[in-house]
Amino acid sequence: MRFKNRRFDDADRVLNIRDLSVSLSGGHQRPILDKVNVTIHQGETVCLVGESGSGKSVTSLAVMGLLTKDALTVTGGVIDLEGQNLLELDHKAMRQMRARRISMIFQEPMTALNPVMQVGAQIEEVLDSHTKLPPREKKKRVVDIMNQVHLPDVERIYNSYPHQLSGGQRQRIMIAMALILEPKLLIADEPTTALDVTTQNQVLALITELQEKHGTAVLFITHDMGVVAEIADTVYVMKDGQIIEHAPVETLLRHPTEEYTRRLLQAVPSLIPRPARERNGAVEVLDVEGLRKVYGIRRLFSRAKPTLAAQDVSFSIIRGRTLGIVGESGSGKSTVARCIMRLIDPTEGEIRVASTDIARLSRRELRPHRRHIQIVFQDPFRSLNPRWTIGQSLIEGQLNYGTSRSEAIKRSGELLELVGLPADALKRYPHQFSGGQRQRIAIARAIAMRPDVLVADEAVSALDVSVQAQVLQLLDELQEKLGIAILFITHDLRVAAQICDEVVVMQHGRIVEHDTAANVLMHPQHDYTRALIEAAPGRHWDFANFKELEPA
Amino acid sequence: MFIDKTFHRRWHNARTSVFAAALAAATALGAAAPAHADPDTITAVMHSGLRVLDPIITTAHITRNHGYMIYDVLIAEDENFEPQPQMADWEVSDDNLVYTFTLRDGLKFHDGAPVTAEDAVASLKRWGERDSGGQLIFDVTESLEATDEKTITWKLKEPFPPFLETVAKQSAVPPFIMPKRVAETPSSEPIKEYIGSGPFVFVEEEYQPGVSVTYEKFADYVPREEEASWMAGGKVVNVERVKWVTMPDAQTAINALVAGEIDYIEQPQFDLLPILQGSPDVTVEVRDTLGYQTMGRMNFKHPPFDNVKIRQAALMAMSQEDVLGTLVGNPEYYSVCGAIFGCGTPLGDETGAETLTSGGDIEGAKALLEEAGYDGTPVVLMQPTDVTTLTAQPVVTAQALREAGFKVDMQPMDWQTLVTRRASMSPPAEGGWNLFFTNWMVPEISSPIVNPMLNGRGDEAWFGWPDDPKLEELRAEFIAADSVEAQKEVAKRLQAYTLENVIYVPLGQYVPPQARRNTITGMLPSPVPVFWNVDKTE
Amino acid sequence: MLGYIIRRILAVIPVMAIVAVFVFLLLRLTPGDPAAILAGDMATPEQLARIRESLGLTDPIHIQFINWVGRLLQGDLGTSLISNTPVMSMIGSRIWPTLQVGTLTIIISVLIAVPMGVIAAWRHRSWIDYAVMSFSVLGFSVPVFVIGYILIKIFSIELRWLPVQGYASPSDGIGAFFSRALLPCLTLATIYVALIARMTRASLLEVLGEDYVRTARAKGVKEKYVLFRHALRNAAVPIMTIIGTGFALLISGVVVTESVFNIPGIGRLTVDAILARDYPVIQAMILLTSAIYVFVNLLIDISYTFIDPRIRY
Amino acid sequence: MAAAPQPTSSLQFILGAVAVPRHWQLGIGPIIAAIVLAIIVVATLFAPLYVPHDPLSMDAVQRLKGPSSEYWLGTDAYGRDLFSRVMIGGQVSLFIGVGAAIVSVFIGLLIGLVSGFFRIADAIIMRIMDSLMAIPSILLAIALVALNGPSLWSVIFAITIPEIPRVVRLVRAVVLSAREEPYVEAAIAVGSSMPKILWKHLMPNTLAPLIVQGTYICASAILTEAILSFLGAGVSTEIPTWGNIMAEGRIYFQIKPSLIFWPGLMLSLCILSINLLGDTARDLLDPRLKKREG
Repeated sequence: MRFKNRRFDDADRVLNIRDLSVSLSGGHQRPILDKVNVTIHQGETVCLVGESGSGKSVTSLAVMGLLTKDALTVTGGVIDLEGQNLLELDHKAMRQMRARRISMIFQEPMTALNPVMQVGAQIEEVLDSHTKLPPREKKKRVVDIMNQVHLPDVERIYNSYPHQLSGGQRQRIMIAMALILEPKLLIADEPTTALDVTTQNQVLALITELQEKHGTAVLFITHDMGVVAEIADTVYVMKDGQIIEHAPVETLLRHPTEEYTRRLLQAVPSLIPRPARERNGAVEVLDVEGLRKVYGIRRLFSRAKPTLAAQDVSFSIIRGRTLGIVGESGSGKSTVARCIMRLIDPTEGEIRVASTDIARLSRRELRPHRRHIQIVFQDPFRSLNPRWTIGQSLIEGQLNYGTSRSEAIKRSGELLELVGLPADALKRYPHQFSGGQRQRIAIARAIAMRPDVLVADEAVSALDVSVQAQVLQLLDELQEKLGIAILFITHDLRVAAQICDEVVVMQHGRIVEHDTAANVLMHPQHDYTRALIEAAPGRHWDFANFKELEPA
Repeated sequence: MFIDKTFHRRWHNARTSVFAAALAAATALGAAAPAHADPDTITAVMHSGLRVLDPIITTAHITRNHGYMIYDVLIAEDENFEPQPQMADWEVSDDNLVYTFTLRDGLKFHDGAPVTAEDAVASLKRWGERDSGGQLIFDVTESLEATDEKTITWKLKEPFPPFLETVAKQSAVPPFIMPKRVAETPSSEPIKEYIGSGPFVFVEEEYQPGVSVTYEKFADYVPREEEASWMAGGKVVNVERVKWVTMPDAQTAINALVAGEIDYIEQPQFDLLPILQGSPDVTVEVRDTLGYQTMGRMNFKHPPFDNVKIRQAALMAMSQEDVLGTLVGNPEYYSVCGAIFGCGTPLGDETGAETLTSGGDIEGAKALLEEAGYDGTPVVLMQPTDVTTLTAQPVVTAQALREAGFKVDMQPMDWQTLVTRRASMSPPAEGGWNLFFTNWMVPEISSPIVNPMLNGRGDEAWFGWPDDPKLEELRAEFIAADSVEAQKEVAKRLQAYTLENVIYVPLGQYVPPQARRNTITGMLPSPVPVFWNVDKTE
Repeated sequence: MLGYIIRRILAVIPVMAIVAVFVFLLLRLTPGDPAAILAGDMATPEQLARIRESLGLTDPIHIQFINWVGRLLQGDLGTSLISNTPVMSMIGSRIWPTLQVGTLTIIISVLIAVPMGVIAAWRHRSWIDYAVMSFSVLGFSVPVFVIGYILIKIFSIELRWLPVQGYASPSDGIGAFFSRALLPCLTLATIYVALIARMTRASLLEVLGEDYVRTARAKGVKEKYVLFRHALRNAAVPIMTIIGTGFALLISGVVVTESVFNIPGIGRLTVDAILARDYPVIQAMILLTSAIYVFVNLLIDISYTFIDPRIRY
Repeated sequence: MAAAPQPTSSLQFILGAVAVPRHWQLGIGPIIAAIVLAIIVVATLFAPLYVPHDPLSMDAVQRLKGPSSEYWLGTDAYGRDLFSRVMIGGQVSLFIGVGAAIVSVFIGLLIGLVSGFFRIADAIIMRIMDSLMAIPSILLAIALVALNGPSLWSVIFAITIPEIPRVVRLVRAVVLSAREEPYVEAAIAVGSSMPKILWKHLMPNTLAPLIVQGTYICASAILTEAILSFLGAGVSTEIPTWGNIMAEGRIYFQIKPSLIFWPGLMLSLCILSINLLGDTARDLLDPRLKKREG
């Protein structure tokens, strides 16, 4: 692993945040930011790391002067940009700082671009707002910066709308927009989180390239330690609105001083697959054969083309083992999961659950077979009915299959304990639980049906790494205890490595590689698989053990 | 959020000034183009919108008024209720069986064709199929024919003393003369061509049913030499155009008249007269001194009003003063009148109407009701909600009837529903009715021949369907009466009989004043508002 | 795009067909006899029967319906039972005032309401926001005719700036037209302005919370461009939608306003026809107003594709 | 505020007082609205106990009188006591509003649930609803009142019918979006039957928006009743309502504006309060708004 080991002690300080505090407007609760200190030098990349709610985004918005006025107020401190305290500027002066001296790019390039405006015009708007260049000159500048961010076919993209571009292209537009006036400081708020791993890699490279070219200071906000390892010069760790530790990147990763930082690093799943479980017996609990799903059947006078979401998908899972489906967005992995659950109807193919083909059953015929296969969804906040107590949610399925109410309640209590929650949780409502707890409840609901197969559709993707590790741990234990087969859908190779016995790699609706986890991750055969693995940030670093990854 | 103060101010100013400018422009331009620009046009708001153009097929007053604009009649009634020559002079044979009409010279239809006796005969025949008075004459008609271009000979099988009065009558359906081809339209179908020989020409292109109708002066019309009197005499047109417009909102019309946007309102709302009287440019006056009779009619077919005692009790409970006071308000414009033929008419007589004209007798009504053994059958009272001159009667009467011990089921409905429903002979519970009210122009009820309520022929009678041979006898006696004194004598007995048997309940008379701009002069006092003789000055 | 328009137009057919059946049945179940209305006070039962027959009211309902639809498909809306005028020509002479007043109202409303809503959203929770919101709630809370009377009282009777009533065609002079159309338009506009301002504000508030607005501000774009270039255009789809659905309110308002201001438009024509049970006119009018409503909303749906490039059908 | 009506300036005054920034947030506005509405409801509900006159008793001598100690607000064109009529009339107006809201919400809910969940029914139902939406509601209402006669229930019915499609669309939209929620899919996965999912998972989602919609329907029903009365298709004047009191009094607007002013004021205050409460309920119940303003 090669870290950036540049030193910036001699470089000019671009941004110096001193004792910045932010509170909820009018509130007297704990401050959102509590005496935050951050320094960034010219050409330096500072990563601000923390779990959700730690205050990283608030810090960046405070620097931009974009805090929601009604909600958040700066209560103290200084934000010093090259000797000028931004907090003392009036609206107009602050507006003139933006894009010229400090720029920002955001997490979700789709929503961050105005959907009804051509992207060229959106870049040009920066020049409109801050310069008085003649139109031709403006266009030239825009085309130039678009070339610098390596956009293909600039003339066409100039006149495109955001929805006509790919996610990576949109983020490049954002970067072009941010850098066209060569600001001193670029704030990047989780700029690659919404992107696929291969695209993420390219965008990170682009940011680094442009930073070096223009000497821009970068404040990079992320939750992903892999990204940190790739890009940071200096790392600041945030927790509950405070900076708890900061150090050059290598120092931090090798010798974290704070306990919190250590835990954070230890929670990062390793890319080295865990040992596979043994195949006890060979009972195939789920067997998918030639699955195919086509969306959008042609209608009269309609130009909508049918999309092939999945085809020729075949695999099977044995009792007690975990099969991972890995792929980038649009690869068809979720379509497969939803077809197997019969939440959508497959176009072709067989889905045998407990040796019954359920692919063609009607809703009514299907109901007796439902209990054999259960699902846990990605979003813990939407997967429980907010109006129902946990108890009601847990007994619903059991009652459907003839369990008596008292029996069901008793079992639900036991299940809660099994997933590590107190039994009195039965009487409470979902909003009283954290995301991780809700995901445990969702798992309890699924296993209450005593299923043969549990489908986990990105079940840990929305969770912070520490929570993610716990939930993965729980799934592991349950599988051990109950012998359930798990179909684990994920985009994250690290997670797949930690939970899967076998891995299926999907691309464009097809399976490109299917082998044991160890083989897929350590000896990938297909180019696409290799590309995926190479793009994984920080893949040479063993975060949990604070050292380089030893080649297997 | 950031606030760009300058921008806001600019926007605000812009908005204010755009609005102000629009208002100012509209005001200025509007003032430059006043509504009453044309001194040769009279714009009049009539009592209702003109929708039916066939004056023979309907009895609606507005259509009759329209008829008098564009058609002419053979003979017409003057202010003394006397028939006078209009299009024709007449001669009567000594045996009173042959009437000969001779058309005067110079009569022309609006399409330029001369008016011939053939046209008149066809028109009279169509009228005879529709009008109740006309039907009576045709019942005794031997022949009606055009004996030459200008002569119409009408032979009767037996004498019909009120013959001329009937042909000359102004309500509800006068025998308007149309071209033969139009008059040959079956009397159950409306005519499709609107050509007359009257003093005004109907401007078809500008006609909007229910909204406005325009008339132009007929240049070739030759008025008679005599002074105009009611529907008779010389119809001299002094303006180029008359435009009738409808204003569904009474207040709008009042304001428009005060503002000079219109020239005339036929029947302004009584309660709004103070506004008009406050304007120096407007004159409020009574045009038609006879005015209207308001009345109630019971259904003779169904309980409780199939019982004469209960009808009498109801009549006893009613008070003309209460009805008129609520309907009209200002005593200047109404008078209690117990005469079924109207007060101020030759046959008017108030026998039997004592309780009606003296405020009602609730106690007497109670007693009578008890005596009649009223069993609490509810009186289904139909209340029109959309005709302002008919909303008060049911409401006031319902209260009186309730005080007397009746059970009243007042059912509100629009006038058109009422018109439909009163034709239903079913029991009240099955879509029928017991009592309703309507208004008549006094000339329409001023004699037993024209008064529709006095028909006692059961199912063929007017709504309510009294089957009363005695009533028919009295009517026949009246028709046969050959002197004014004899007629008056029969009329008096009819009056007494009607009130005693409560054939219908006269609830008094009212005179709706008209309102005109002072620039409008020479309006004739007449039951039908006419626009000849009228002048518009600057 | 063309395919979408054709599909949308085809989808209109069942809607209009259901409207036609519904209206026809509704009317035939209504008590009320145009013959009685036509014949007047002195008609005898026998005369009524003859008139009824000549009007074709004695045929069985389904025959009447088939006859009506048959003629309708040939573009014949029938003839008024009462005035004996072709319905087509009645509509022809009465539709212009309504269209003119309606169009002017929409223009006035949009010109007033959209800036109102934008300003209110922009200065969210300022006095101006409360003023706009108060006005918009008030606009919903006062009956149209009361507003009309109050405007007449102020501008025509007290100030004498504008005529009390009436209608003048633009061909009679633009001044005459505007001076008469202004008050009815303002009356009608009250509720429409309330509706649009409210929707503009709500939809703009939502858009102002979007990421791209934050992006625009992060670019240092001036606030007025943030509002009108970025936010308003993105908020336009719901605003257009409300203009379309509010069109129904406008039609209701027109019916009342035409009575108050004595405008010879189709609103009054319809009310008069309903009260007189003039079946062919009622049928034609309800079909026509429904068709206009459907058509306006079709246009608005199509306009989405111009406002928002993401919407492609 | 160019078109702001003059006689309602007292309303503006009240609103102006309410519209003090900062206090609005959880609100003095809704509180005042609730108080005003409560006063109106209680005052009209108990009106029979305290009104000085029978609202139907007429006196031709006392027509169109001004306020006096006997007739607090004066009399109408039939010599009936305006105060008694306005207070009693409020009962009927409120009844129409609440009645129309309940009936249309209830019917709309049932149709909407069916439509949102059964695709075959959906196509047909939505075509019918589109058609009903296309017919201008006021014309439909006049026609329906003409059909059934101007009784109280027929007016409620006439106001209800055009509202139903809007409720159906709302319910259907909520159902369609809620059925995509993972917790609904989870319920499908645990083998719950469709009717059960429909009623237990989906229906409760519609309640909050329906309450909001119900308040708006209530307000607009009261207003529509007034307009129907104005057009001559309202409730019979034997049953006073704010609408028909105004409709009867409208021709006296110039000589006796109080006939419109008092019922108009009550009506506007009432609708204003209901609308404000509806807005508040919507703001509280709309999670997106909560997030944004939180």
